[in-house]
Amino acid sequence: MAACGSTKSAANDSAAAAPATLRVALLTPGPVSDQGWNGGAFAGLNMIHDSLGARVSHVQTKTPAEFDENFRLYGEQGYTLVFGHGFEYQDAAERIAQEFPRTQYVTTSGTRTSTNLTGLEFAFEDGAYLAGIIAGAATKTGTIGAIGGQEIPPVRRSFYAFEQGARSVNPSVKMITSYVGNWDDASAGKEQALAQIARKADIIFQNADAAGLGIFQAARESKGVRVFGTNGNQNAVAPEVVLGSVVIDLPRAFLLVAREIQAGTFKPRVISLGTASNVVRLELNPALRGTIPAPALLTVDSVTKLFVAGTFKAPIPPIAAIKP
Amino acid sequence: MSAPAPRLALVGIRRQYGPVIALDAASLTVQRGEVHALLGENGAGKSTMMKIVFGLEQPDAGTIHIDGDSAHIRSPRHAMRQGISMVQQHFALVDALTVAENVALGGTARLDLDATRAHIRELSAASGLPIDPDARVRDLTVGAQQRLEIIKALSRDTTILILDEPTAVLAPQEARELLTWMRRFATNGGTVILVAHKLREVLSVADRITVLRKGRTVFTGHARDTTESSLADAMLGGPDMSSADARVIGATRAHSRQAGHSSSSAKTRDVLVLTGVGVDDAQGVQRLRDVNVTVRAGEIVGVAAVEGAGQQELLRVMAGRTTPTRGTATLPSDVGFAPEDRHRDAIVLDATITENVALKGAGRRHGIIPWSALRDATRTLMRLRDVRAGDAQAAVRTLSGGNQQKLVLGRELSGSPEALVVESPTRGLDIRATADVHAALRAARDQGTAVIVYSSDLDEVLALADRVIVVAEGHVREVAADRDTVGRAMLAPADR
Amino acid sequence: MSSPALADFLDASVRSATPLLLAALGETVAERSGVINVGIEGTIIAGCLAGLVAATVVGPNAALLAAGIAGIGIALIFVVVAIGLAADQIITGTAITMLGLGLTSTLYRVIYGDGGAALSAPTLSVIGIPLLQDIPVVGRALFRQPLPTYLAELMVPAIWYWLHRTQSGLAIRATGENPGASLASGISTRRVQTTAVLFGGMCGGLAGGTLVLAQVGTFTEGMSAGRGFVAIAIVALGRWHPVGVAMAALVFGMASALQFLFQALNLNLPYQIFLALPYLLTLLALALTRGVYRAPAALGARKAVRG
Amino acid sequence: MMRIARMVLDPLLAGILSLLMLAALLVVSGYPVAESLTALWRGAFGSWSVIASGTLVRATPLLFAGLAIAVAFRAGILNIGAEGQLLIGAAAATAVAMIMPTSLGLAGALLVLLAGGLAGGAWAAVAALLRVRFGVLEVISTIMLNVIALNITGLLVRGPLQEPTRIFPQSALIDQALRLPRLIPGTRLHLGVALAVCCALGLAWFLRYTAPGFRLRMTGSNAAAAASAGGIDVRRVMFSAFVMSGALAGLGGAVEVTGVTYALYENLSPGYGYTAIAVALLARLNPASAIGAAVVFGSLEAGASAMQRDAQVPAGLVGVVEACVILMLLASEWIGAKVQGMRSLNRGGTPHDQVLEASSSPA
Repeated sequence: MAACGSTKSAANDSAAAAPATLRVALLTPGPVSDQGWNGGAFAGLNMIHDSLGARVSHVQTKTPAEFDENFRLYGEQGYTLVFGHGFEYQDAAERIAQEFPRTQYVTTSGTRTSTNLTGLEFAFEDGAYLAGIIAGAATKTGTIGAIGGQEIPPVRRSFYAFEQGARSVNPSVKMITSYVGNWDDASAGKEQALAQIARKADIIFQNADAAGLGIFQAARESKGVRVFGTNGNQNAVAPEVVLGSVVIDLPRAFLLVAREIQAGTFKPRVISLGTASNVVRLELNPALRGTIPAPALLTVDSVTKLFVAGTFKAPIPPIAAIKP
Repeated sequence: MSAPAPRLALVGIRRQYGPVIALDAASLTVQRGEVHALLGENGAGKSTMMKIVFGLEQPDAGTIHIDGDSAHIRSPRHAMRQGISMVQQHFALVDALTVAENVALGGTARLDLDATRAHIRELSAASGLPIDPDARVRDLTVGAQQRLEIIKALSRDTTILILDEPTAVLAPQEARELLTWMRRFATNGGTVILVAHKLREVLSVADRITVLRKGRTVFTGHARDTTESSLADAMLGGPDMSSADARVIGATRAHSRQAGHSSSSAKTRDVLVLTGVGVDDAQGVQRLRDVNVTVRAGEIVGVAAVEGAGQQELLRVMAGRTTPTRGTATLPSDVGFAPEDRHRDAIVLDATITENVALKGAGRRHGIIPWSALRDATRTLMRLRDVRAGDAQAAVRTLSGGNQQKLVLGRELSGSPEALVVESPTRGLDIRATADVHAALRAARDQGTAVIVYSSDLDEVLALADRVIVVAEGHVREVAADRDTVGRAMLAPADR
Repeated sequence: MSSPALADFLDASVRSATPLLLAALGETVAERSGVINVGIEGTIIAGCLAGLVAATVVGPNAALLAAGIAGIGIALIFVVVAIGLAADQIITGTAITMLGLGLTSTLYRVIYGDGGAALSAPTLSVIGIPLLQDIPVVGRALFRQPLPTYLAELMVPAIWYWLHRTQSGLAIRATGENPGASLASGISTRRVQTTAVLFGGMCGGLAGGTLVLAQVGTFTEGMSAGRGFVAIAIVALGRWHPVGVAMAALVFGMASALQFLFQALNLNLPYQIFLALPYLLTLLALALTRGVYRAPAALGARKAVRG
Repeated sequence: MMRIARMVLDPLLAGILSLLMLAALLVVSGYPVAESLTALWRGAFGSWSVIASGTLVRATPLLFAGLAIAVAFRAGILNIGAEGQLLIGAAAATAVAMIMPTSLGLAGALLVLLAGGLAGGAWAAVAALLRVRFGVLEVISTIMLNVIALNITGLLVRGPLQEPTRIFPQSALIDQALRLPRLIPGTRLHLGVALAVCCALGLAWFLRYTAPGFRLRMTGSNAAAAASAGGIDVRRVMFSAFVMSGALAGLGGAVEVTGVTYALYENLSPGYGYTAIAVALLARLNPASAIGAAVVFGSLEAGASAMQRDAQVPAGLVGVVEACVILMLLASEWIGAKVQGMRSLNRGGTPHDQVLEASSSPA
């Protein structure tokens, strides 16, 4: 399946839209060593390199002023595909895409599109909803927690879905939500978790990137507390406490886009990837699977089927429905 | 002096700063149990030599012997270990710490403040230098600070004590006490090296005297064999000394009153009038009480006071730099002011001469500064006041102390102000510069300016003043311009 | 607030305060010697990484030591430039912060690859002091903590004693007030300031080590998260006195804990207010206690007399 | 002569030392040296496009903040709060832009900039007041005000200034009419760059030739003498200089949002206010030279991005490079001073006195 990509001699007859060598760039808002959001994207970039023989480049941006600059320079250098990894890249991508029509700009968590701008949306809330079902069933205290890095839309959506999932099986469940204030301060992440645990939360859903490591640590040090990982498969980070991870298979998603581009079949649009495409999934930790009530596992299976069939969507917070 | 090796001997000392030779084959021999005075003009190398003895500087060539043994003094700490201490003109005290902590500072033993306190009381009693071990240094008077410096030195078993111009900041009474103490210290086997300017004082206390000129030792001898004029000859290099200089050196004789009388009789307009003036400091303490003073055009009023008596406040009120808390001060619109601490209060060392001249009135200036005109004016001023420097654009830092002071006076006198307030005008200046400054002040007086002069050197006040007022404990009164009367008045508040 | 909740709150306050206190005590000593090191952020993050690397090799206790040594290493660069070359302390400190953050993130990736270290570091266990830890409300906060907390608590009287009752402490205070006078009193001001800054660096390193070894069990890029700047505020709020600094660190720790608690109580107050509050408090305290406190007179002096 | 030579030689020395340091670091961490350094150069000066869109745009906020630092330091104020003043300026500019009628055109844009400057000045006035009224050291107060400003920005982009969908932690985009026009179409070079240069030259002229500028310099060089000999109200001068410094930083923030990002973001500044300290230092607090210094650091930032893009050198190393440049700059300043110290004695005056003074005056 990957064989076709490995040959660089992509001297395919297809039109000018498919250049000789695929050049792919990635902008991340944080360090790629976070084992989460940024790390996943970087893995995706590397997979594009390995599978498609693309020339790749990555840059970590600190400030919005750098968004424009890097989008522009990649455009000038004739890159085929540029990923801006996060909703915050949308404004800049929209501006710069107009100036470099030969480059395809993709923003993850983005919702806007044009002739060369693509939004890559993840139905992360599907996975969060499934995790919620398990949390609602498995909580012994009736209180669950969610901890985010900063209060940004994808995080808020995932928390909302997690809560709704828990409610669907346990209507009386109570949820506590906290934000660390940044994505790096693992110590503060741990304290947020401990504060929630003191308020009886026994299952915590974390979406705080690197700071989330502190949340795992808090669970390891507290009796009977379980955690959900996010973005990447974090089950191995703390196998004794992580019930499962809501995975966005970023490598898979990135590769999907890159393949289409290489094949010349790509059409800019808003790409929504979720359970159906197996990009978003709940990966349970086999070691702790036995601790999850069996009915919850059955429910997860059946809801997953509904997601795949497209007959059900995880709820998202009402506020996000207001579009500009 | 053949039998014992000298306590301290410097032989063939050379110290060069870049191309400038500060000391050139200079020597100094100090015996145990003597007060040895070190004299010389500004820049003669006295300070450099003392810094070498105290380990603050290293000689480029030459040897130092202590008790006949060759010594290499690497640092102040090392010097102290050899029994050498130095009391510098700018006290090396930490004013946020207590007396006891200052004494303990730099010690090697375990810190035991109780023992230090006891030791201070002991030393204080033995030396007759009273001090409170628990007082904070910032609350001490200048005299007490100096006593502390000496106690500090004594606490380190100092046997060679270097005193750099120790009486400059003291009241006559305090100065006398210090000289007496010095004598006793030497009699008990200690050694004092006294760096000084006042020849009379030197002659009254020193056993032997060494004179430096241009980095060389030009004279060493017993005090009893010398006179003020022979010392002055040695310092200045002999007969090229002008009569004006000589007059200044023998300060008591240099009154030059005739000019003052003639002008004060001619012009009697009141220029500066203080009525019922009082000044409180930030803590609400009354520094000046009910001061009534009138200064007329064309006279020099001398101000005499011991440190901290309120003269600083008085001078600043007269100069229009401080607004009185009570009473009224009627001042002319333009009062020149040459404060004592030039580097702090009068000039900006890193700015050019032109900029320093432009500083006068900078607070009221508007719009664009006419630099080229100011540059020309500055050149004129430099010529007129004999300010020697490379150019009007040279940084003031590159000027000698005397030229800096001439520049300050020149600037303050530019535009012929009706009044000029001057504080310790010649502190730190050599004889030539002192004479120039005195001449400038007299010339200003003769042109009708009301001049107010304060100096910590009472002789200087008496030499310049047409009238003398004394500040004591915030009270101000006029007294006869006579050394004894003034000296007495400085120590006693007005007995109205 | 119920007493278990209060106990939790105090416990969280002390935990949050520990790295802050360690860093601030070190900075106190440095500032008392007249040196303001705004680069402690760099020493903290260096301590974090060194703690992680060492923990997997020599265990958490020895790793704490390694963290302190790493802090000294970073502080040494500050010493060479700001004291040795008499460069501006603020600028040097700014560069040290950049250096520490950049160097650790680079080295982290060189050592652990793009995947990172996960939660691989063994952590310091909590040590309970028998009986005392059972005191209601405050027992756990004060007497059931990991080693660094006790270390920080013991440092408070130790540093007080050092500064006020020993010869070298006197030299530090005198140098911070008047380096010229100290020099003339036979003190090597360079040596005094070097010692003070290196001690400060060690404390910063220990603070970083605490974050990794007593709290998180791993390293994340930029995990010091501005604690170095908090420490500078704490020193000012604590008026350059170890006991005051301890109180001030607790105030900052409480502000953090309050923020954690309020979020956990689902009170929808913006957390930014809590993050900014202690700083506002410090500014107010500094403004209102004018004259009561004083910074070391020669703090940050660029061209102090050297010897 | 010597002074001018040093202004060129010091940075050159620093540059060479830092490059060597960087090369060593690259070798140690296993990155290709030649490729990385080539990328650094190309990213900064490789083409007109990177100069205009990268280096100069990066240099602009650094220049504004650098001028802010320079003017404060010249007045003897250690304002290290440019970071916070810049953020507050950006926030205020954004707020005004949201309510400004777009029909005003360029005048409206200028009013937006004015708002940024005023707000930055007002933020600095807090520290100035604390210093002049309450004697709080500005080094400490400005560090705290920076943190407070950052949190205020965080609050604003989630509260009153949040974009209309109330989803993203950022403001709405500033209307096209209020944005700073581009100087060269097709590049990011905007009017703010020219404005920054004008500010630098204007400030240099102000300090050199005007009465208030002279008062500011004299106050900074010797406040006691300025007060006593010049009759200058030094508190007022310091207060004004502090506010002016804040206004320049605030203007920088306003230019950044109206010229580059077009919206307020929490992480608008990656530490411009701190890097600006190095800019001011490199320029020896001289506003005109700050233009060059800002370009140096702007090129470094732009070049560092290119090192990431083209040689895959991680972002962390970029911080190390900047730190090295600053440290080497300090070191070369010292070396330069040593060399000059030997030479200056050759010139007029009585250097002897000078040496004695230098060694006897405390602090």
